[in-house]
Amino acid sequence: MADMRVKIGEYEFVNPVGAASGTFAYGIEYQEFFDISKIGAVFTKGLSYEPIIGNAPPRLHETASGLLNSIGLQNIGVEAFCAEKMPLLREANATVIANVFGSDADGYKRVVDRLEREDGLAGYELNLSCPNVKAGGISFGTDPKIVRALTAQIRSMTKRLVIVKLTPNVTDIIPIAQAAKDGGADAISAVNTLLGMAVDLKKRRPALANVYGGLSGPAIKPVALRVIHQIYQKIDLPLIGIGGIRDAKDALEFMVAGATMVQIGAQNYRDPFSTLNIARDMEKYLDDHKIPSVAEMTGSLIS
Amino acid sequence: MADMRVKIGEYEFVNPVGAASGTFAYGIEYQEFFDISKIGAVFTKGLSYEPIIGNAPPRLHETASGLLNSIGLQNIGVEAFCAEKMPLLREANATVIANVFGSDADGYKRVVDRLEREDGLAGYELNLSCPNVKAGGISFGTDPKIVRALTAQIRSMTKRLVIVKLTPNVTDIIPIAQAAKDGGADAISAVNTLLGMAVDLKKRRPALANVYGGLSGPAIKPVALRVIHQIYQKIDLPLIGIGGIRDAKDALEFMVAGATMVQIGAQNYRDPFSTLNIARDMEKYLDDHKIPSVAEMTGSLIS
Amino acid sequence: MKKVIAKVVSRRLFDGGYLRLQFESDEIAHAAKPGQFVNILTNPSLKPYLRRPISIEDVDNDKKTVSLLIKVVGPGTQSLESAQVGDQLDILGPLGNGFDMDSLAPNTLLVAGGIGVAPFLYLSRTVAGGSKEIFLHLYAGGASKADLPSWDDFHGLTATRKAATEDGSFGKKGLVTDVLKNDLGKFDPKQTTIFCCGPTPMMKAVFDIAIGCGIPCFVSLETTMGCGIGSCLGCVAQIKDQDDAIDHLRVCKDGPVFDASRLTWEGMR
Amino acid sequence: MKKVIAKVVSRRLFDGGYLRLQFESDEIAHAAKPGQFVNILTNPSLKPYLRRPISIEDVDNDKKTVSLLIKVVGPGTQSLESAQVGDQLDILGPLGNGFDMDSLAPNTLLVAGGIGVAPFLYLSRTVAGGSKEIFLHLYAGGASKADLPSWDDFHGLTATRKAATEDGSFGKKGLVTDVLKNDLGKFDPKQTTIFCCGPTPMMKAVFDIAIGCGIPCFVSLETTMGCGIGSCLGCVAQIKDQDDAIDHLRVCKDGPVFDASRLTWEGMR
Ligand SMILES: Cc1cc2nc3c(=O)[nH]c(=O)nc-3n(C[C@H](O)[C@H](O)[C@H](O)COP(=O)(O)OP(=O)(O)OC[C@H]3O[C@@H](n4cnc5c(N)ncnc54)[C@H](O)[C@@H]3O)c2cc1C
Ligand SMILES: Cc1cc2nc3c(=O)[nH]c(=O)nc-3n(C[C@H](O)[C@H](O)[C@H](O)COP(=O)(O)OP(=O)(O)OC[C@H]3O[C@@H](n4cnc5c(N)ncnc54)[C@H](O)[C@@H]3O)c2cc1C
Ligand SMILES: Cc1cc2nc3c(=O)[nH]c(=O)nc-3n(C[C@H](O)[C@H](O)[C@H](O)COP(=O)(O)O)c2cc1C
Ligand SMILES: Cc1cc2nc3c(=O)[nH]c(=O)nc-3n(C[C@H](O)[C@H](O)[C@H](O)COP(=O)(O)O)c2cc1C
Ligand code: FES
Ligand code: FES
Repeated sequence: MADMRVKIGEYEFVNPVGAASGTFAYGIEYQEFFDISKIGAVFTKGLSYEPIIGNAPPRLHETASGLLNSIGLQNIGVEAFCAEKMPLLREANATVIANVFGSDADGYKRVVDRLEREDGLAGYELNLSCPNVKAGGISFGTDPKIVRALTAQIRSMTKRLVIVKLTPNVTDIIPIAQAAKDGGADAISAVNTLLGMAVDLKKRRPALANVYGGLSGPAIKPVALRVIHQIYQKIDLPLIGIGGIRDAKDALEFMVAGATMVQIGAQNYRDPFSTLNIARDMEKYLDDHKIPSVAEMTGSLIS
Repeated sequence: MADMRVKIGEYEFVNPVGAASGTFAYGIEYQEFFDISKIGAVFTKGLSYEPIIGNAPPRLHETASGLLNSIGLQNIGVEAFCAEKMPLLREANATVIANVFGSDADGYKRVVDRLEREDGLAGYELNLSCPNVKAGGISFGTDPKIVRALTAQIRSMTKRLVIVKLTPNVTDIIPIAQAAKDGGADAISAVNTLLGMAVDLKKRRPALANVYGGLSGPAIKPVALRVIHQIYQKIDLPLIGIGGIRDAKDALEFMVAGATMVQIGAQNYRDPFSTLNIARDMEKYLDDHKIPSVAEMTGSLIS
Repeated sequence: MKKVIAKVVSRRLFDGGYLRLQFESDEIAHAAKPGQFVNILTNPSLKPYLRRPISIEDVDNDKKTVSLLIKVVGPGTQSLESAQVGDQLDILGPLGNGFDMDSLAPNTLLVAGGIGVAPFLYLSRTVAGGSKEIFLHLYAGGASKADLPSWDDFHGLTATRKAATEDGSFGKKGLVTDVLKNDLGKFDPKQTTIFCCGPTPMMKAVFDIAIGCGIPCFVSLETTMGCGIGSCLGCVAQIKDQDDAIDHLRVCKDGPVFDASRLTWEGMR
Repeated sequence: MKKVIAKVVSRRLFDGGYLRLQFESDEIAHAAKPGQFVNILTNPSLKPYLRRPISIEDVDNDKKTVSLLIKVVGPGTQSLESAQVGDQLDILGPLGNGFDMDSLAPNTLLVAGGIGVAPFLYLSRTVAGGSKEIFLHLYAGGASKADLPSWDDFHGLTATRKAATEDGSFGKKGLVTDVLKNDLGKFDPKQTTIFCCGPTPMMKAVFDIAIGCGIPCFVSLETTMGCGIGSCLGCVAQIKDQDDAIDHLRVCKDGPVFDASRLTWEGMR
């Protein structure tokens, strides 16, 4: 049976399949479906220092092979997370990476600061797709200088994994990825959602109350694969591929293009077991093809 | 029966439905299916001064609700277009807009220069998604300065319509759209394809010989609608919406979001009659809803 | 809540584009409470992309099968329409809190618009089979007679039943809200509760009538769902607390039934 | 070339995942030439997104119906498999140039790999019914007997017929290219032409054998198609001219049959 373990920095994951932030709640909610310690990692719903109530409804709209959402970062806040979710996550023995964000650099810092006092976290994933209030609402992840400074700041606060999650809504991903590396990130995860919109023709209204939303699902897979491949060609850092992954084949394609791990996003809505099943099916693929270790897949594209 | 005419600058189109560049050959090839003077406009396959043989195959790959292509701008060159296609297009009485590109600013200029000596063209659509060889292959449409200069240059050469076609692969579309306006464009068309990639897992190879390709089709519609809406909010210029339009409903959604016209792209491959049928179905929609003129739909979104 | 692969055991089409599907799942049947729902992967391919939430219409006496009453409106419900007896469906359920049975008053009015009548069948059967002395009064509205496909199934389960159709083809001609308004004088507000399920404008109208009379009103909401299990935060309804602070609660997990007085109705379509 | 909405008039499944569909279209049937193909919108929804090209296998004597022989491999062909008699298919055709009938030599060898045999049936029927004196020799290969579903249909149409299967279940055990190689000595190169249709590696091998003997070789190529009608430039094959300059020709419009000596085979999978 193939060795499914992968490493990022010093951390060893049981397999390369994680659950993407915002698609797996705080992780523990899925324990009633399966043993969540059996997947590579749980990336929690984005955590801010204070609770956030998010955007008004409607927040979801289905598109061709995709899903638009404008949740607006609703979350219970880091304090409630530590009080209500972390004890259960520790008990479940889950590999947990906290997805964190703030409306300014200080916001990120305060969340991580609080989480550093909590046992049982493998690391942090910095969501850089959210609006930087001090920079007029443009997202953090579009400016290399900000990405580097923010990453370095968090890096200096923790020995845990620091993963920088990038937005695909940029002209050139390379300077941003380089900035994450320069700031001391252990890995880059990509992609977050594509900025999109839908119109309700009957009502002549935007389908989402927030007008714009993030596009995820199979529709975006080609864009996500391209981003992973671009970064892999230029930046020497472990990558976590995200975007439209539905099955083991999709996940392996991301690994072939350069990813060390993957995250399953909206597919969790279609099937709450998908992370577990995809890890299992990947192992079967490797066994069928007599590939001894999943780590061999990373960057194995012949071009 | 609803008035289907729309105007861009001084030019009146019979209806707002055009055929997108690269998805309708040079236009005349579709005359055997239907009378091509009955659609709003034919946007020709991208024309360069010299013929181009394009990328090696494979050039196409299907994705979830989308299509990746890497044709590599293969075309017969402006001279052959004038000699072989223009006489037939004139005879067919088609409204023709030549989609033009070059590997540098001079390349664009030479194509337009040649076409200015040709009767029967309504205007030019500048494809700014192609690589700017002098700027290291980054596409023209990512730099506002270049967009403005290039637009102004073409503007100074012609009284015909100058339409600037934008790439969605940018961090912020507004400065680019503003540059097109400042350069004197009559309209902006958006979007061109999203940069994407696919992996053939079995062969461990990129599915396209060129590795990266352009994503089109229903998958990208939410991104395209968002781009049109963003520009419409900020820039006072007629817009032509493109991206994933399959039917009259899709087309009307683009108009509601701010487009004056639309273009049908990959859907032409599924149905060579789609431009004609979509125009007909839009008219029916307007009649059913007692809307006297299609132009009223533009920007009618309630937000 | 479970994920089951359940076999379709019966299928019946009604006029007007309605469909009743019965599937086998003792796990869901045993756990089901009135007002809960299931979330169905209607099509393993991508059209539609998401699961579709459907109320539990009824559970058989042996608690082996669950039935659903479905109005065919789009790709998801069309996929369900094409399901045949013997086919397997991928179903999550039972989901949500359902109706709060502690809120049942001696007079409980069930006000339904169109397909909104679905969950009231199991509710009525449960109450009818229960020990508390509760009089149920069904008010069911629809555009036409065909929009009341389950009318006959309520026979014997409610104390009274009234129907209203917009075209007058069945029951009173007009809106069910008008019938309700006319009747409300008969009920002592202190002994009465309204449970309502239907289109948003109708539920709002019922709520307005209810507060006018000081009658508690619970509504079962319908929003677009991502996961159906409380994870995505996509399905929220906006509520306000006592001091008018706004929050967003998940229709799938915290609902689908809400005390209507808590709702702002913002974005409910 | 026409776009037609054509009715399926017969449907037959074969072992090994093959399917023959016959549809009614006198327009396509009248215009069809051997080696041409049709492009079918297999599914009006988006799975798959594009049409699927399928060779014209045969045209009936009255030129009213066209038959297709299909190997079910993915979503498009699966959709075709589920088409029933009476269903309507959206079809573009006939497309492409087909086989150049002027290249038929007194001995014309038809070398087929797997489903590549499909277009040779109509070619054989046309030649058999024609006036020129031409001897056809069919060499058909497949993994197993089931991969030669149309073998019997060639009865009486060709001068000779030889089969090869990899598992030896029918004809010679081994590759059809080996059978061909053994036979080539019998034919005068000046009086011989090869038409070949099958997987790329097999067509390359046949071409190598053919140039070895100085026999002209025409191959029918298979590439992913966007439009099927010459518009998208997505389906190209790379060719070189006399002075080795490279160009890209459309398989759908300029092909699908090419003189194999013009090809670079670049990117043919
Ligand atoms: C908790 C809950 C319980 C539900 N219970 C039931 C039930 O028991 N039976 C049932 O039939 N439905 C029920 N629904 C509604 C059902 O989920 C939707 O009708 C279904 O998701 C539509 O999916 P679709 O793909 O067929 O159509 P979509 O493509 O999603 O919708 C097609 C079109 O129909 C419109 N539409 C959507 N829903 C309705 C509707 N209810 N009536 C009229 N038009 C509509 C949409 O706006 C759209 O234009 C319930 C919904 C929720 C949230
Ligand atoms: C000019 C032309 C004529 C053709 N004529 C015929 C014909 O007469 N009959 C016929 O059955 N097919 C024919 N084909 C091939 C046919 O078009 C493809 O098999 C079809 O497009 C596959 O579509 P799909 O959606 O079913 O599978 P896809 O999803 O497109 O492919 C499914 C999987 O099968 C593989 N695959 C694709 N094609 C083949 C193949 N031919 N054999 C084995 N594996 C394959 C793919 O790589 C992929 O992994 C022809 C193709 C061309 C270009
Ligand atoms: C409803 C929803 C909520 C999300 N919330 C977050 C979030 O809080 N933080 C974050 O970094 N990404 C969030 N994402 C993005 C996903 O983690 C993922 O990057 C994206 O959905 C693309 O993957 P997919 O196509 O597999 O869904 C969210 C996505 C969805 C659909
Ligand atoms: C095969 C193909 C070739 C294209 N060639 C060109 C081109 O030459 N010039 C251009 O400006 N756009 C070209 N496009 C982009 C389309 O005009 C259009 O902007 C894009 O496909 C999005 O629209 P759609 O989703 O409706 O296809 C091409 C698209 C495809 C699919
Ligand atoms: S549908 Fe996902 S939280 Fe309710
Ligand atoms: S398939 Fe479009 S040109 Fe051949």
